[in-house]
Amino acid sequence: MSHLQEEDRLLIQEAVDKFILDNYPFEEKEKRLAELGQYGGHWGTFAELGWLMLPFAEEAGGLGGGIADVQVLLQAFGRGLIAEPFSEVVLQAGKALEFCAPESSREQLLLPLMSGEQRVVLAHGEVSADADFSAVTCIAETCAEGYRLTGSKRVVCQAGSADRYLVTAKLNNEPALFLVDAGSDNLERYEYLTIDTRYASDLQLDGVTVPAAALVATGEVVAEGVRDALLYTFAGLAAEVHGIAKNLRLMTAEYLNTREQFGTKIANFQALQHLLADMVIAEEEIASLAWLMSNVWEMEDSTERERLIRSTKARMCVAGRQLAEIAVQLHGGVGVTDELIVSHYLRRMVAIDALYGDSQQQLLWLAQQV
Amino acid sequence: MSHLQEEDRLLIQEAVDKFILDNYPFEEKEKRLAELGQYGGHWGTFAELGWLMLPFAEEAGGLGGGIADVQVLLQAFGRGLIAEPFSEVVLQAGKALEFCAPESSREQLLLPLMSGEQRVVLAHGEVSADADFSAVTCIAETCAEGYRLTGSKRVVCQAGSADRYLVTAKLNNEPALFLVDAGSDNLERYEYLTIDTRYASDLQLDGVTVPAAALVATGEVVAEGVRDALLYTFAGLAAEVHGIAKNLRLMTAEYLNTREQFGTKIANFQALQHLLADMVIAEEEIASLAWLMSNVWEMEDSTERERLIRSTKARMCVAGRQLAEIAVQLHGGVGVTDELIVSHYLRRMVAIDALYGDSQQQLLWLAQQV
Amino acid sequence: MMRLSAEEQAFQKQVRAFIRDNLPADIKYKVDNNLLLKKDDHVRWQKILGDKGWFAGGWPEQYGGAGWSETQQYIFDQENALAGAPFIIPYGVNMVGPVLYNFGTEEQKEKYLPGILSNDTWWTQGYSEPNAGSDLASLKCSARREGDEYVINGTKMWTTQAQYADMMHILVRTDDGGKKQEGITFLVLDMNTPGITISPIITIDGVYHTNQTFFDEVRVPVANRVGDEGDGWKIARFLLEHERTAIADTGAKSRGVAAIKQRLQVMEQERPGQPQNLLFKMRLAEIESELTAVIALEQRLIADWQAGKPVGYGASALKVRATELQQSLSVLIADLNGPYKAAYEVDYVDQGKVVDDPTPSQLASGGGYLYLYGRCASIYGGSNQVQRNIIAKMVLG
Amino acid sequence: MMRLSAEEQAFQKQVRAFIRDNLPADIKYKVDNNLLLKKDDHVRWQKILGDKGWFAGGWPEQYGGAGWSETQQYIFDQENALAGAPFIIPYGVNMVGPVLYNFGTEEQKEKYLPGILSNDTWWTQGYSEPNAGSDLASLKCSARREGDEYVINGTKMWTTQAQYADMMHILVRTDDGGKKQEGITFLVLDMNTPGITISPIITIDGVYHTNQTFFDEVRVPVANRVGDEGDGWKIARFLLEHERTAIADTGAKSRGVAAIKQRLQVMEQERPGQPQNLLFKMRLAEIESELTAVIALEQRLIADWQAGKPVGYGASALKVRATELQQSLSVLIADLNGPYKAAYEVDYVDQGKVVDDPTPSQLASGGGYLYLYGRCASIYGGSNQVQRNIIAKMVLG
Repeated sequence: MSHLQEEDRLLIQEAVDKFILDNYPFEEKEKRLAELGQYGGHWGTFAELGWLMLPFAEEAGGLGGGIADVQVLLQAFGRGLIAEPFSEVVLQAGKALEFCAPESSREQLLLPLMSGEQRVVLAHGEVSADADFSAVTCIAETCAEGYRLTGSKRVVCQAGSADRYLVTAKLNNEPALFLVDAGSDNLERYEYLTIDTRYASDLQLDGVTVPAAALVATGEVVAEGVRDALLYTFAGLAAEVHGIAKNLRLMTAEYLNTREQFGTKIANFQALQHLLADMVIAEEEIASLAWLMSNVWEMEDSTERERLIRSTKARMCVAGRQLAEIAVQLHGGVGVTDELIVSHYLRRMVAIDALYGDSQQQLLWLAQQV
Repeated sequence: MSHLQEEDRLLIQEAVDKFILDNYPFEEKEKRLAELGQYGGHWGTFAELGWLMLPFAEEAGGLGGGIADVQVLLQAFGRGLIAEPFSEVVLQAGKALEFCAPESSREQLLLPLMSGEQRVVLAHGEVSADADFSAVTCIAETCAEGYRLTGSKRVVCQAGSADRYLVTAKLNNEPALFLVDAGSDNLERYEYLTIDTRYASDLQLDGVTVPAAALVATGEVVAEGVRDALLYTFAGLAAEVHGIAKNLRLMTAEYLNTREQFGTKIANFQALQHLLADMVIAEEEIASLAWLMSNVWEMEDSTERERLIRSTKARMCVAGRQLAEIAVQLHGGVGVTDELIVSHYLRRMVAIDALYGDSQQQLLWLAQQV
Repeated sequence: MMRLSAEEQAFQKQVRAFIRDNLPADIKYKVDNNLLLKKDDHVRWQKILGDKGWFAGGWPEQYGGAGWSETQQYIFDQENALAGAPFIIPYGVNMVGPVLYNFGTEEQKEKYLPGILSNDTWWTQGYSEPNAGSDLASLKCSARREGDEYVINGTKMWTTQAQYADMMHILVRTDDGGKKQEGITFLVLDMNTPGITISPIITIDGVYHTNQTFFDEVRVPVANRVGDEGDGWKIARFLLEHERTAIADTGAKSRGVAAIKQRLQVMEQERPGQPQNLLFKMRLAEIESELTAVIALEQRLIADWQAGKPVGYGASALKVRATELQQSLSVLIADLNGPYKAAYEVDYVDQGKVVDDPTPSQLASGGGYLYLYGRCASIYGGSNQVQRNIIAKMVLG
Repeated sequence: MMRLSAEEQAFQKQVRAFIRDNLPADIKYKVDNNLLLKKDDHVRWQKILGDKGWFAGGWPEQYGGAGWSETQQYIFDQENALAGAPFIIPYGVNMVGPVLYNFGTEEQKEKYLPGILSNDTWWTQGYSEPNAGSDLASLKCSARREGDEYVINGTKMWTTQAQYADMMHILVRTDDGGKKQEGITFLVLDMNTPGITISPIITIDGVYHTNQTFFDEVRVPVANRVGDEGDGWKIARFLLEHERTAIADTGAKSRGVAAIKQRLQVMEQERPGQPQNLLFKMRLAEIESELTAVIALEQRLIADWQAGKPVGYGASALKVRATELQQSLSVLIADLNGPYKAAYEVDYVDQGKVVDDPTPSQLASGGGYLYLYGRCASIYGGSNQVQRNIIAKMVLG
């Protein structure tokens, strides 16, 4: 649901469309990477345009936007394959901070993130990763300086861009959340490429000491807050998947209407028409799921909300991958080249699927509710 | 593998083709049911033609045919939707007798079955049903007259046609096999239609007493023999599925070449051509599985044999059902009528899938071997 | 997600309570057990709704309806299906009714609408023909004008419930020249008119739902023509659009999912930890995630249509996914029966008497019925192949 | 089921033992970890096989082969793949080799066959063009006759390994009139000839396998023509038929299944009873049952072909199912990596150095590579849509 004035939403839409047009032509990917680095380098612009404040409550210094408003950005980010760590910093980490931090410190903690001064990413997943807290084995102990953290955090997307990590751990067997400086002693980071040509890292915390003030919160509120931040992220990502799906369908329809084989436009082959129709059907499903997600946060029943969001994560990734695979197939040889954006959309879909529980894992969660 | 002379196999092929042509035009199904009853009424012919002796060892009075020879019949039975309880009596029960009975009594037990004098069906499945013995809870106890049997046997296909049931039970916690007269006291039979418009029964044995001679065998040989009889049946049924698949594909291709819509033969629509191609691909898989099964019994490694047969049961039913569902879809409205054989082939496929473990259950067995 | 106003939420509660309190138990038994409903079941329930003023809720008030919005109609359909009440038979109330009050003369409205509303007149449809399945416009059944009568000759396929019907609405060919869409006319006719022969069609499920109906010099007054001669195609398109909201029937699917959940809970209690239980739960979860998308699509389309947006290819997408889902749901329901998946007691399905202690084979038979009858879903109402043609044409231009 | 004679069984054992004892560990590491193989890996292995006399086993003995039957070739291919040895690069030994000894002159045989056999000459192919993907016959790359030379102008797509190649076999258009199949000619050419430009194509996996090759007034002696002018289409068809046994590459799939089993056993030991373990085992079981059918189909076709039956639509069916299976296998392998499914260390995949203790992200990267590169499988060699066209045409007449 949008919490903004219609005109403010339109302004965001215009701004993000212009941003992509000006900064993100796909053809200049290599040049952009060379000049601006792997995290896109537009974070300052994101801050200036207010995007980093968008989903936070006005009381916390944010703009008070709803998921529908965030989706305006994410749909465009999907279309443009924007590599800036928006969903990692603003949604995963930012919403986790907002949901977990006590009211007294919330604004103070969010301020550097919203201003663009500091980038924070959520370091929550371990050998297995889910929105819930079940897989967390990272341990926090009290010590003279404050706390000492030990454990591994895996596949922390875009960790290389972060100034601080928002680390989940168990403190006296209770869920706890810490802000840890990226440059801390005894913290090792191993960085690698991800399938969407972005970066993730594995973090090894071998007794990282942090001051007492680094503890954001502790107790059940942390488990719920982190879960909700990730569910919130999934709800937003439905729009990113929609942006990808829509563009793939448009591009594929255009390709069929252009490319000729066997003496005719390949759009004239009914078997290909029906594959295109399958793409359209998947796109309609994804568009509808994004619409469903746009006001899912207003639901009162949090169990039903989680069920809907996890259903959506599962279905949008299955449908989105099928759609992207058909798009590759219908583009034939050029579809499997690095040169065309089509293959990159598919690769991004795989990364979204892998994020905090792929389709099978989401379905397993649903199955275990029966 | 065929164990017969090539000319003998050809004679069987000719005989069964002629039998179906003479006796089983699909259009006369209702009339046939009215005149000959639900079990087809051609058992005498089956006996005369030697079909009931085909798969049994010559030492046991049989013709010594292999699965490849039985498949000649079953392929035709699939095509003709033959309702006579051949696979129930000759394969399930007959092979179980052959595999389980001690050599001394084997021929004597098989003789009335092979001559057509007595029909025996295997009563093995209970609330759940698998080729193995894990689900058997039926109990046999010794008593003055011999043994007393208590338990339920479910979905005993074509039980209504049987003179005797070959009942699996636990005797002193050991697998045991009994021949029980259909008319025994304390034995209740509830008969119902099956999805392939044949019949099955649930048997309730409330202390059925049988003479000591009714015990065919006891011990591990029973568990293995019953399992092997059912695996043997599955291997044979691959040919029935192939007969169905092939006829459905031929009929569907012909229909596409005949039926006109939107001013042209519907065979000209590429989307329908590709669905037909999917049928052909499934048919090729099924034909190959039947070919694989034709000499699977010659394998020495019985674990690998079971793995191949269960893989085949799973795959041929998945592919066969998909093929039959496409055939129905491509026939459109007439495909979903009772009048056309197409819908009956699909219904038979469902019944074959359900027999002693559907695809999911076979795959689960495979999964549990990992 | 569709957001209901306070009034709509109140309406939803009211519908839910009314159905819970008024749905006859024997009818609910049939629906819950996936058995065939007969005319009497439908008429009884539709009359109960009629007495409440909810039978033709979507009709304008001036014709005896309740003037429901599309959202209200959707709420009603959902609650009706979720509660295990019969699907509303559309031939009268949802098809010919709106045709009559939109295109009919005052006389026609006065003559036919009351019988539809009261459920005392039972209707069937006559559109498809043996050689015009998905290609409706090529229909051949002809009506020759003689004075103030049309004389009908030809045949109609899939005249569902014609064996029970008092009236039929029918598309006939009144002109053979020109574009084939242009020579089609819409008539209503009394099923007692001489020259009509009804020939039963037994479907794949072994049950008698539908017919082929033959017309041999059947004389129908010109006064029974709705719209002008040649307006038939226009009216047929109106009908298809009007039927769009009912395409997906997601309420019934949600009921199916809930029933499977209950069943799996029982299975888990009876045989805890069985691996099969997990496999079935996973299949249900997959269906649940697909149903979430189908319901979202349905609600988004209704919101769009209510806002006056045109019916695009969304309706075709919804039809394809909803019928695919119906089919996979029916396969799961059947598979839950284990070896009894093979059982199919067609008499029990057909007669559907309440049985206090049904046998396992009877309990399983509803699954077989759902599976078999469900094969029709991807064929009728424009096959899923035709829907894909429509989508591709719209997208490719 | 294919039944092996005693000799064939002995051969199988011999092949198995030889590969086990002679396959270099660093090459096996790459294959086992689903990493990219480089030219050097292939040449090293192919030379080892060559020294044993098994590199061109299917060639007639008179040309340096071992005169293997189709069954022997099949046994070799299976064992080679099962053992984790590199796939034999076909452009020389399986493609141009048989073309040369079937259609070439004595001079051509003498000149080219030894280099193929010794692996000292590395070949690439030039068939596809930017606007002739599945429609090979519409190729435009032209060869104009000037004296005793052809002058080639145009471009070829998907000239895989052209960057390493010494020679190319190529289809060119020598005649623009008449049926488009009739103006095609088969040439071999030296990649060092002036006028050739190789332009790398990075594929969906981010790796450099293939190229677009441009020809600008490239002069090739007429002596390099194989067959007559216009024989190109006939030779291309021969090539496709000759390649038929390698289509399915089921040995590699069986190796994949075995590797997943091992992995699942480890997972079960590490985290026993996890529901995810059962779900993965079920997906593997499904693939195993599909693979059983694909192998049966493959063996049945080989038996048919060896018995002299014509290549029917079975080869197309095999291609479709084998590539679909390859794709679902790659999805499963990737999914086993859990959150690391997102990891894709392309340098590790590309450089494939033996790492003693690979990181989880490195271990996962092979899965991503299989998945991404596997998307090509349903496109090249006649897309799966083209295969369905072929099947339908044969069946419908």
